[in-house]
Amino acid sequence: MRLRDQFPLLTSDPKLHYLDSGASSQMPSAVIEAVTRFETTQRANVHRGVHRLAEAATAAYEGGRDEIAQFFSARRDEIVFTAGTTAAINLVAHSFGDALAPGDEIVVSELEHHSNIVPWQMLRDRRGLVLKVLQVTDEGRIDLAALDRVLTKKTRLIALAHCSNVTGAVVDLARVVEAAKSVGAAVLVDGAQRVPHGPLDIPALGVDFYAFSGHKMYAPHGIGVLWGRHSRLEAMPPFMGGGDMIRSVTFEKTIYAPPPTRFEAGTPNVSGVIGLGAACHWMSGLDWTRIAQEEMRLTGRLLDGLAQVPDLRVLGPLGLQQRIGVVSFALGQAHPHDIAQILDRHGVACRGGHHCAQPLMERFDLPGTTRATIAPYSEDGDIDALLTGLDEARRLFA
Amino acid sequence: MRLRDQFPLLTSDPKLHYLDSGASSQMPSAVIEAVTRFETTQRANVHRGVHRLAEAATAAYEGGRDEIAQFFSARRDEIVFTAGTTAAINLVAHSFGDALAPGDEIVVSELEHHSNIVPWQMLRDRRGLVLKVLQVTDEGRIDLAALDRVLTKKTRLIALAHCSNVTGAVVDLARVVEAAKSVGAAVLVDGAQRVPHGPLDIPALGVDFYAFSGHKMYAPHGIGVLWGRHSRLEAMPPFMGGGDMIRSVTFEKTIYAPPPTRFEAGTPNVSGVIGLGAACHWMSGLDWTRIAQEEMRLTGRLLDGLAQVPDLRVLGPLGLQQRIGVVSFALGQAHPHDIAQILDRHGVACRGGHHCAQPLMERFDLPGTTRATIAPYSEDGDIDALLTGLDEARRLFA
Amino acid sequence: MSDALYQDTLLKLAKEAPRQGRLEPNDVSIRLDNPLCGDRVRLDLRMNGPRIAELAHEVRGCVLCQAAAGVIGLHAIGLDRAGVDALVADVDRVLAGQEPSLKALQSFGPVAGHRSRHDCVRLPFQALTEGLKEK
Amino acid sequence: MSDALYQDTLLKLAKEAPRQGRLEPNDVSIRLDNPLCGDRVRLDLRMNGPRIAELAHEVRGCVLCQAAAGVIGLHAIGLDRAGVDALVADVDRVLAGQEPSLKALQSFGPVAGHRSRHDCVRLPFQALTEGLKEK
Ligand SMILES: Cc1ncc(COP(=O)(O)O)c(C=O)c1O
Ligand SMILES: Cc1ncc(COP(=O)(O)O)c(C=O)c1O
Repeated sequence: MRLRDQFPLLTSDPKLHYLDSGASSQMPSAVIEAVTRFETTQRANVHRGVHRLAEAATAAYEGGRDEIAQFFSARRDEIVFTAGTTAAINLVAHSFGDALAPGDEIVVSELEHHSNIVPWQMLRDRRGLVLKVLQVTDEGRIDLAALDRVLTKKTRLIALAHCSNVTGAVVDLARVVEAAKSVGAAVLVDGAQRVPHGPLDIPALGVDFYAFSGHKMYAPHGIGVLWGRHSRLEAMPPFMGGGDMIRSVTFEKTIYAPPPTRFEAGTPNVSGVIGLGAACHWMSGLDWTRIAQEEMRLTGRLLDGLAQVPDLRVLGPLGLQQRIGVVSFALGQAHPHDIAQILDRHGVACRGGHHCAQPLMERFDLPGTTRATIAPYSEDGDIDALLTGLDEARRLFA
Repeated sequence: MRLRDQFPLLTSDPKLHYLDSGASSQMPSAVIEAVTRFETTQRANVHRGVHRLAEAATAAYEGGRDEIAQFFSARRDEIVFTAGTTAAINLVAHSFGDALAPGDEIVVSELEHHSNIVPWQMLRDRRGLVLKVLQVTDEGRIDLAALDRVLTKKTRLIALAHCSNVTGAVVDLARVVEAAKSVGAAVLVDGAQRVPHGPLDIPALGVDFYAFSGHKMYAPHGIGVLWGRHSRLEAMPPFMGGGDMIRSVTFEKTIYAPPPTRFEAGTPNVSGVIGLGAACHWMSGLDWTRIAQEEMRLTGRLLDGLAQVPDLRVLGPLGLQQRIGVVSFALGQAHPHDIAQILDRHGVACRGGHHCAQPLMERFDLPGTTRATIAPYSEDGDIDALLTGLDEARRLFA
Repeated sequence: MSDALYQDTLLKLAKEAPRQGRLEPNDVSIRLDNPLCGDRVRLDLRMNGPRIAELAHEVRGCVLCQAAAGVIGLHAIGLDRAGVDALVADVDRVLAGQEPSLKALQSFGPVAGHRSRHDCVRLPFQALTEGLKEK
Repeated sequence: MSDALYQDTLLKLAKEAPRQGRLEPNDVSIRLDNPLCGDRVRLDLRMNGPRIAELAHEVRGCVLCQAAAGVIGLHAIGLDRAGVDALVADVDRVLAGQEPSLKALQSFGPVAGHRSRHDCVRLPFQALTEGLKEK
């Protein structure tokens, strides 16, 4: 069976070539059904309730946490639910960041998504910190050779994307962790683009924080995870205040609950967690060795095809080593919006623009790129349609 | 047709008496279908995309914002999406609160939900503010007579629940707004318990901020709204940083977008907004004059029934004026958990506990209460089952 | 299963729980809250070396919590840390739906099926564990 | 409808947009970004009292944005604030799927069906409005 057949949106539109999974992935029926099942048979608020529905909702919700923890080889009390990657990084910027002292340093890279830049800028301005930037090589990778120069005794945190959402480059985390250790800095990884591409042992990475979103890994929008090493989380004050995150409240003093509850103020996104749990469950039933091979084969086919297009420049590694199937390119002076619009005529859904990575666009002196993302449900026909569409775009604009 | 028939969970279990809508309401099929339709025919990330799916998703998402704005008679750029009431209040505590000066005063009440207490405590501790507390009358209402005494020239914000989630009392907002105006303070209203009970002209209330959650008003979990008067929102810096909330990003300087976008960092909860829009659309098709009458009739039936139970004490107004159908009670020394458990045997879903209102529990010297909430789908049989269940509970525990 | 939750033996254990009240003077006094429901346990211990010599408990909680305190009132005197750990393991066993070794715990069997109530039962035992740690 | 988007007249208007470049000296110089896509417009104005005497535009954006700047290059000279408002209203009209009064705007008709592209067309006109306000 084609994997594609498990995705109602894709099967209902056989002519659609969805290459925009880097923005949001499609959702398999297993996940859609888990969410609908909750709303139609278990819906209630979680925790605190003793009636049958509240018990069922709580079991489904905490079962979701278990699925997610297991999928990432993590402890369940290291899984903090947030509204997404952005909210997860902001949580760290407050709960970890507000304890930093003026002059302390945070290191990011030039290829980060705005979500992994703006929270640190805001923290810098709040706390008088220094924000240092690792540059990007011509190949579209973070220049780790500069780590030695950039890190100092004052470095408190290194915050990097596991995989670039523009160039597809995968960073060498082992090297980052080693360098961080040498100066006693913590490491936060923005895993938004990594998690859709298969299981991962997060604790084994040696990092301190790992953030990702459900909507890019076959789950609903509005749910994300901050994984945090338990010793880190335990030492951090809460970010938001409200119900569920407390032990006791009086007007004089409020005692906070232990992690992860401490960081989960308010009624959680119950259906979102159940959906993300179902997505992890669905993913763990797939053959990722085969899928990874297939994703790389298709990425190769795409890169080969693009190499044939005159006046086309790929932003990112041209080889298949240490990359995912996120492929960005510029076509002459043609604007990515116009390219994406022409591709749409061919049923090809690509993203055109700055991909929330304006500093990287500045680095390459481009207004934006057109981006295609290879997902487990991608097929040869998707690549071919893209290349055909590009041909027309080139004739119109280049 | 019974309204109940529109709720798949309720129709699939005719013996269920769901009186826990104050925690989370049930969801009509119109909303479930809107969410499923999105996931199966329109799913994509919103904004920034020009392909057909991205256009459809953006139209559905922004159409949701329109529905919500219209339902609450608000401007669409005054609707800020958050993860829920708790997140909305925390947003104000940061974006509005962090501009306050040491010694400035914030006024809350003794009956507030922890969500409307803890963020202000955290702000107090961050900024050196003073947190003042309006007491609660024996009837379970905020004692507005004390406003004159409590407000000073230094009062910057009054933050109160529109309707108590424990006593069901509705606060006189006109009086609060008038008092606030006299000292130049802003007013934030926690509307979580008000919004499920019918349409509301929020701007006409004269308040500055109004917060609520989708999951209590027939919509998904994980989505909420902060309504903010535009002039207020415009003057506030962002809360979280990330994608979508910016105009441009460089490492030196980031320029923020205008409201509401400024406060909506990251990929939004697209299906949540679409669900909440569908819930507003569904609500606006109902006859709320009739429903309000029916809710009050059932509340009266419940209060009358409870008055017959020996050793039972209702926490909240005994009349039907200025109250919603949220009814809390204590039964002798019986613990609310045990009562809720017995009620569950009768198919009655009630909440037992402190309802995230520990200060109010202290005020009434109770560990918790048992709470029943009347919703548009409530019926006589639900009340009768509750009273029958209480009879058994009394025999067992009282 | 629900109907079995409030068996007479359990109700009786809750109501007539031995050693209710406060113990003065004491070597350890510990208060524990369940943040989700507001249940509260106060446990006073008088020690004889590593062992519990006397105790008293005050529970503001449900019947399950009271009955659990009752088990402690009946069986915790004379226990040291290892003994308390064994008792807690027995509680875990009954909440997992297995047969406990302590007879007094048998009436908690039906709670196994009600996960939201497990913490009600656990709270007094958690207080006991923490109390012995504090000493 | 999609196929009509890039009509020859529009492509030509974009490519041969009159008054590309910078204008020095100028009375007003304004830069506007579209935060969602990174499009950028620079508009230089030289004024004659309340009216635009000369202008130049620099666009880093898509064909629609370039063509919109072309319309400004063709038709904005001599306009005062009221004239610019009327031009913007005409743009609103064509994006709402109605017939514009200005012939040069006709080729934007098919954009009406592509809401994500409306801002591409609007950006240069927004710069024009802001420019006249700044003066
Ligand atoms: C009065 C009141 N305020 C605030 C909240 C918090 O809402 P949420 O948990 O959806 O953030 C609730 C419900 O839990 C409530 O009843
Ligand atoms: C690398 C990367 N980081 C962060 C984000 C932000 O994720 P979200 O918008 O789900 O918060 C994205 C996607 O938009 C991304 O690709």
